[in-house]
Amino acid sequence: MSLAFNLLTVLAIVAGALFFLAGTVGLLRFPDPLSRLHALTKADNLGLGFIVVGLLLHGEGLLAASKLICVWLLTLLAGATVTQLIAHAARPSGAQE
Amino acid sequence: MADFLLAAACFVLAMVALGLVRILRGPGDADRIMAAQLLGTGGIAALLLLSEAMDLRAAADVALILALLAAFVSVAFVKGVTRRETGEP
Amino acid sequence: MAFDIVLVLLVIGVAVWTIAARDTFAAVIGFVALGLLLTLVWVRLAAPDVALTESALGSGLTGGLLLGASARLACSEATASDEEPGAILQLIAAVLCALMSAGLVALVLLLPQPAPTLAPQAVANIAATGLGNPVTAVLMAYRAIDTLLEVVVLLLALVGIWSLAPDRVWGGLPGPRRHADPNGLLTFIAQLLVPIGILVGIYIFWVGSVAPGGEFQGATILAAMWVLASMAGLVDAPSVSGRRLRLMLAVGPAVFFAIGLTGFATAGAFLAYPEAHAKALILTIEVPLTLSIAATLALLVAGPPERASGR
Amino acid sequence: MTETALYGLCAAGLVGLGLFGLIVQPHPLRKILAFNLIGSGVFLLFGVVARRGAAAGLGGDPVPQALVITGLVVAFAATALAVALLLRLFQETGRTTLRSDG
Repeated sequence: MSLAFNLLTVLAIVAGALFFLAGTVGLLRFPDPLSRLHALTKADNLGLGFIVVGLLLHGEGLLAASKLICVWLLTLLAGATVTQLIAHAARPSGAQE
Repeated sequence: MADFLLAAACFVLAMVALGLVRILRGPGDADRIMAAQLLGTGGIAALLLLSEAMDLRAAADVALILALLAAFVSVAFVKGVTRRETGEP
Repeated sequence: MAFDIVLVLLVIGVAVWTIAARDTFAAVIGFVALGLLLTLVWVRLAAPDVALTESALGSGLTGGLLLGASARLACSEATASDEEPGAILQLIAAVLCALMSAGLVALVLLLPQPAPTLAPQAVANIAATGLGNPVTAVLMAYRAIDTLLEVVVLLLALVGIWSLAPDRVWGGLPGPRRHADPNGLLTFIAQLLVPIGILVGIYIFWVGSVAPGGEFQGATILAAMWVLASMAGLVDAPSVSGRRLRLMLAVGPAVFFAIGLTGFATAGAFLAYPEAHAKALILTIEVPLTLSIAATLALLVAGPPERASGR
Repeated sequence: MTETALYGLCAAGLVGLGLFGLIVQPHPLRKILAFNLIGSGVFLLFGVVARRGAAAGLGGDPVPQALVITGLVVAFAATALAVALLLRLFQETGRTTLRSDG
């Protein structure tokens, strides 16, 4: 049983790491600030989600698990709103480039 | 398992490093204000992996603060950039 | 080990950027990034209490302060750039600083074996304080006088900042008035994050007696949330001559000092706690102290008065 | 070399870099940044000493760790005061130079 859980943890964390890789590739390759922002926030937040899922399967204790979920939700919430703000700020200076 | 988690943290950190190089180079401030977002998400991922690998439960609290303060710093970035562009004191 | 090497290289790289970047704003962003990376370093050094402080204060609040200042000083960069020292002077400085670093490296490598430590003593006496977190025990019990003086230093810094106000706005309100845009994004973010942040701040403070956390970390988060709300225009800074504000700033150190004095009667020394009531007394100090530290930190970011108060 | 010693080297590097910036950078805000960098390096040295003192079931010696927390708070207060002084100088003279004949 624990072997299966370990395997799932490894799989989820590898998937998370791949999303981080995708985010960085997007950051390096995309031509303008807005699409770079898109690559960064979407991919990295998904990557973090997979890593949280992987650690949930591995970790023990309800309190630790709920804290992990809180961290992820807070990151999503803060990330989603702040990204909007950054995009607003990026638009005029993006046009100047 | 700890070694695997540490390796994963190392990989995420390397990705953050690559992204940071791109972001800090600019050219505009618009890219640079993404630094807090990048380090926020990537740093939290690395922290959570470290906390499990080192068996240091408190690192989850650090991640909680990091998520909050990354948002705070991003708002301060945007405020700073818009103030710089409009020339408002 | 691979993780540590990557982390150290990244820290040094970002530090070089912070020093060498052309643009001051870019350098400040480098500094904030450095703070976030140092948080990881502190976790690797098994110091979660410090990691919490570094992420909240060293990176977050300091970052906000410096970003605001660099935006205000943006037009002054041209005047300063022609004062850069010549190449020879830069080279001499680089050599001397490298020597300094080399000396520190030698020092690190030659540290005594086995390393001296106070950890056994800290653990042996922790039961007497009723606390579970040895770092909080050091801050609030073993070296309480340091903490008391530190809070006084914070207040002195605030007095110093306030005394920079010009005569016509003396005792007025710090910072420009910001008006909230009721449908604006920033208002939404602040309304969303500030309540969560206050909750997290109180949690970090409360958990500090048994786990990493404590009054400084909690207070920093509370202060950051106030700064966020004021950036969004949801709250206005109070007049620095207001009696209620002054009371809030002074109550923490005053309670700390008063309980310290009662230590003469109950336990025979300044800042000593009678063993039976140690935890209750420490908590009595910590609650007002957190409030005072949070108010002081927030006002340190807000800066000197810039508007005359309405009265 | 142990991991702890590696972070010691990192601390030494930060102090050197910060000192260089403090000497070379003409803009006062950059000097404040550089000074904070020196501070980070010194705190990290404390962290290395604390980590080496791990004993009695703790990950590190709590005394230097508590000192670093105190230090971080005081460093913040000093930074805030320095920034306020700089902004006032700029407000008064329109310049940020530290030279008296400037």
